[in-house]
Amino acid sequence: MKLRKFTSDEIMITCMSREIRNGDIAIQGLTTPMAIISYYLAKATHAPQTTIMQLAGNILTYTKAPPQISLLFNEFEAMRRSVHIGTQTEVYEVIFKRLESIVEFFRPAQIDMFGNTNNSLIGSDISKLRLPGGFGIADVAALYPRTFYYCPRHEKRVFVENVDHIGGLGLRTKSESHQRRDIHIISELGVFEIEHESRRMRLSSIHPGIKIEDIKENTSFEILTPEKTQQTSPPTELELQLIREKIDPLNIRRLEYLSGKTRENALLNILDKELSLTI
Amino acid sequence: MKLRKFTSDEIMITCMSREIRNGDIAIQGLTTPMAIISYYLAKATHAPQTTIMQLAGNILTYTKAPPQISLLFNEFEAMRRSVHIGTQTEVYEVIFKRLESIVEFFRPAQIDMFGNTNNSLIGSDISKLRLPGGFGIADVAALYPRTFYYCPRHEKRVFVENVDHIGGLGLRTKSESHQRRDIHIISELGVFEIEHESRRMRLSSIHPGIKIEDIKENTSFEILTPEKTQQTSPPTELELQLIREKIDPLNIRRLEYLSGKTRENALLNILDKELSLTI
Amino acid sequence: MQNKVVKINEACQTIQNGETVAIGGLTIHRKPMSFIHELIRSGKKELHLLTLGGSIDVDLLIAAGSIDRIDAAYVGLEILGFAPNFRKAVEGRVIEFNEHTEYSIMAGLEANLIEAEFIPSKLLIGTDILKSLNYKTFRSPITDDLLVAYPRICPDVAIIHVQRCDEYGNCQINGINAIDLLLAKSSRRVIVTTEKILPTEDFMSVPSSTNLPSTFVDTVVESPFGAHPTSCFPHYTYDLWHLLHYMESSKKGKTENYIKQHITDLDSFEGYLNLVKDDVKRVTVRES
Amino acid sequence: MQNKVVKINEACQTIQNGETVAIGGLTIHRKPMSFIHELIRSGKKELHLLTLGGSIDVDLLIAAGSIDRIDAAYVGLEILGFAPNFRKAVEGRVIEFNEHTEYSIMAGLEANLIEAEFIPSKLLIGTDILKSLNYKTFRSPITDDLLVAYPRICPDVAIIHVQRCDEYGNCQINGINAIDLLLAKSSRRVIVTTEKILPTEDFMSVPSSTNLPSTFVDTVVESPFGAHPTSCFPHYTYDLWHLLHYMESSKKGKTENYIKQHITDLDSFEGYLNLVKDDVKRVTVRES
Repeated sequence: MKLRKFTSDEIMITCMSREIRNGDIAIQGLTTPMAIISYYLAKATHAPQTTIMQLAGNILTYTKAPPQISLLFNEFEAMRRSVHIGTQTEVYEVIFKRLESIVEFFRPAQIDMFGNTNNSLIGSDISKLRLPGGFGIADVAALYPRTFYYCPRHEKRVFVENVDHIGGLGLRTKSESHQRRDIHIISELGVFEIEHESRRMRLSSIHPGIKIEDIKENTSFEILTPEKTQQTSPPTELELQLIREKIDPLNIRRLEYLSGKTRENALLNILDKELSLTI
Repeated sequence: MKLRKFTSDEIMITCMSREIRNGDIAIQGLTTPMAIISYYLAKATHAPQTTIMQLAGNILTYTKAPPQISLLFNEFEAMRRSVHIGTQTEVYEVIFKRLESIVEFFRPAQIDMFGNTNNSLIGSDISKLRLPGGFGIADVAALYPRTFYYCPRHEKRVFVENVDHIGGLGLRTKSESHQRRDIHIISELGVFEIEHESRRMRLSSIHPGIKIEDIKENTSFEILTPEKTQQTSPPTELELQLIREKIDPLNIRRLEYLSGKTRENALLNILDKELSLTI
Repeated sequence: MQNKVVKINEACQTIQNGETVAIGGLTIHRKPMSFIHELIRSGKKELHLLTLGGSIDVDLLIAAGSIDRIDAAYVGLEILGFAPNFRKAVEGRVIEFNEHTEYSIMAGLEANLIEAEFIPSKLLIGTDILKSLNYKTFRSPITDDLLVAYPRICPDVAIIHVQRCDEYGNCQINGINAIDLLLAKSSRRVIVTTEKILPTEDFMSVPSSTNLPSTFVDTVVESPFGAHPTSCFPHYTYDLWHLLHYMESSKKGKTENYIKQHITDLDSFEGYLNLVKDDVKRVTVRES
Repeated sequence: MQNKVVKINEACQTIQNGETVAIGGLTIHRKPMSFIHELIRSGKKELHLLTLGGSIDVDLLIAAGSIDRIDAAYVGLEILGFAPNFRKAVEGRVIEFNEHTEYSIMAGLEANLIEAEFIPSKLLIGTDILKSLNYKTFRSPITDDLLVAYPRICPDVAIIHVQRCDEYGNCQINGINAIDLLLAKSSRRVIVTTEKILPTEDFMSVPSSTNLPSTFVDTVVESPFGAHPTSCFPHYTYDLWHLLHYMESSKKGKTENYIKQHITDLDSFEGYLNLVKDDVKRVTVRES
């Protein structure tokens, strides 16, 4: 495996960014640094007319140069660039009215071969692990013509054959209304979609340096693969520079990959840096 | 008939004002100068804690001394004292939540013996006279525990046996939910209510200087009268002074009594006075 | 965010004959009069009009023959009295008028906002207004009570006049709001006419004043004094003199003359403003 | 308008055991923490909690044994991870948790606002979340489509922390609003805790900033830093250090100690602020 010049989070963010079309309305949910980085990246490159709604979509922001993201002053930074302060009901009003233009990246705890997702409960009926909950994923996943999930950890326990509890609806049913929806999944290994005919997950492109075997080993079900596997275009120099130097120099995005004590230390590290700089 | 020291509009406004309880929320609809004068009067006398929502209820105002009302700068005056700018939907949200506290004076084009009102159509099926419409009267008349109508012109064509088109619901039906409602009518001749048992209009008090015959002659149906007729307490010196000198020195309230050319002239007269004073 | 600024005639061209047009403002407050003039000037036909409370806006469109149907809770000139052409056309059955209440309009529009198929409510049961609207009643699946199914109302386009906005359509509506936010959210397209277009940066000091965000707006047209002879707080109040003059000439059956002189004989709303410049001056509030 | 200012313990006394209490804010933003402390200090029991997104607010009330049931779309500490006591109590079936989505909460609350008996919608059909909520489905009287009847949600009391308000309860909520206006409008009673009480005159220069008017508010409590360790823009940001410390001790089963030390052993929230004054100082933004 040759040396990669970019990290997994960087190519994921690049892929996410490229899904955004100029003029889209991008909504930031709870705790999704990679999503907001991808919005800023898109706005600074191919999609300058992107509208960004931050902090669970409540705050409509305006910015020319891509801003730096923050962990500690998330809300303060959004408010500094706010053009309008909405409410959670208004976020839904925008969504219902502008379904065709909305981009929103969700992070599922489980996703299955049909594109169903779960952020509620893990495990069998007897002993279930309680997750924080999906917030709004289940509401809108079935409404959007384009639904996006991102999975920094491509693992068997994330890519499951059948989710334990259905939140976001995949294409399991044959109903026509679901057929028209596109479901895209961006993971640390590749980009996937739910094929309309088979309603099964299919590889769209594999990230540079990743092998089909890596995907197979880390997925609980068979992912359909095209005859000729396409490779994900790597981040450009400009994209990498924007991510690393302008948008996320504190490397907040890495938190999406970490857990336990490592994560806590990384978090405290970022917090201390931010504190020394800002207050 | 002895000389009255007050005019019909003044005793009506006084009666309206006295229906307001301290702490009530008073809503001003479209084109109802007498209603807003009565709110200011109540706030300046027995009900200082009255909350006033002006201009179709959109603008929540705050004031200590009673302000002077305007014809030309209605919205400007309300905005000068605004604490909050709402929307029409929010006005309904307040109403639905605070039904027990709401006071709103409606002016019906027709009211019948059961308290039904009409601001839509006058006349038989073949040739109907189209009125501007009731706006929100029909929505809330049946919801309020206390519904108020005011009729500056107590005439047979206003006090009709049956309204030609039902907007605001009276107590015509026997349904219990309607029985619990109080409907009060204040006219230039007296104060009336719809009796709960008979569901018929009954005289509550007659204005000083008015005879029962005046009411009979100007009403198309029989109004129930108590054995001993009560007289309306006349406006106090303070009330008269507040109305005449503080709240409505331009006599905008008289417009509610006038029609045709007389009305147009009175209107232009007030407008010219306001223009010379304010812009 | 995209620059959405176009000229008024370009914005007007997007409206097709027969479409349902929602008009913002309330009675004689903040009506998009320059756009009403443009609709008449461009000869639009068979429009369905929806407005909470109409006045000269509705009355002119009726007189010009632009409207087939009106849905409104009130059409009149407030303290000034009846809307003359509205009254004549409805009494003469020249146009269809669906008399609504505030609730029946708001419920129908709000259904869009919460992705409700309709709004089930007890309001208005027993009134003749509800009978005329001919809405379905049904039994509640929860309580078995009789309910009205207020159907969704979904205008093709909303026209709203605002005090200020930026080129993206972030708007600050001031004074009486009526149901303009609701109209913007529930209509398929939204055209905003504005007294002034300002830089976005000006909106960032008081973001709480941006009550209609760009996310709901499709088109922006700059149109100073665009609400005359209705009001636009804090710039000018309603021109009751002009409105009285309009009503007088209409009562004499001379609305045609008014329309010719003030609208169709002129190239643009600027021409109208020039024609009535003394009227405009009278109601303009100096620095506000 | 009436003066609605009382002390926090007086406000808390109005809440009865068993009532449904709606909590404003969102996750670690603007939670009414001083009131949460007071609920625990005064030993409230069997409360039903409703919140769009909960974090330490919910977690503490569970650990203190104040709650029987929670309705929420999310309970967690955002970037910090799981809410430890929530997770344990739900997994151990000590409390009932109704998992909602944003929509199911908002639809239930909005039904009150438009006097709808319920909200009929297709959303969530096919999901296990809807199955667990056990809401009725029925056929649309208009289209015959299958719809869910989202029932009204009507909390007994809402607790909302705001940046500033006057003595009448005219509030200016700043930063992320979440569903606080909706909670205030749909709850029977509304208690507002506020960083500052200001004269009404201060609200009249920018009336558009008053987003929660006094007409929806019943009780006002002054409570500076009342949201700590959650954020209150622009005064202080969330105290992630304090929250991490709380989570650590909770994971070790020591929430009881935390509650004793920070709440029940103290007379008031002022005592807590004094105890954690270095924490508070760290997240306080100098003049903003």
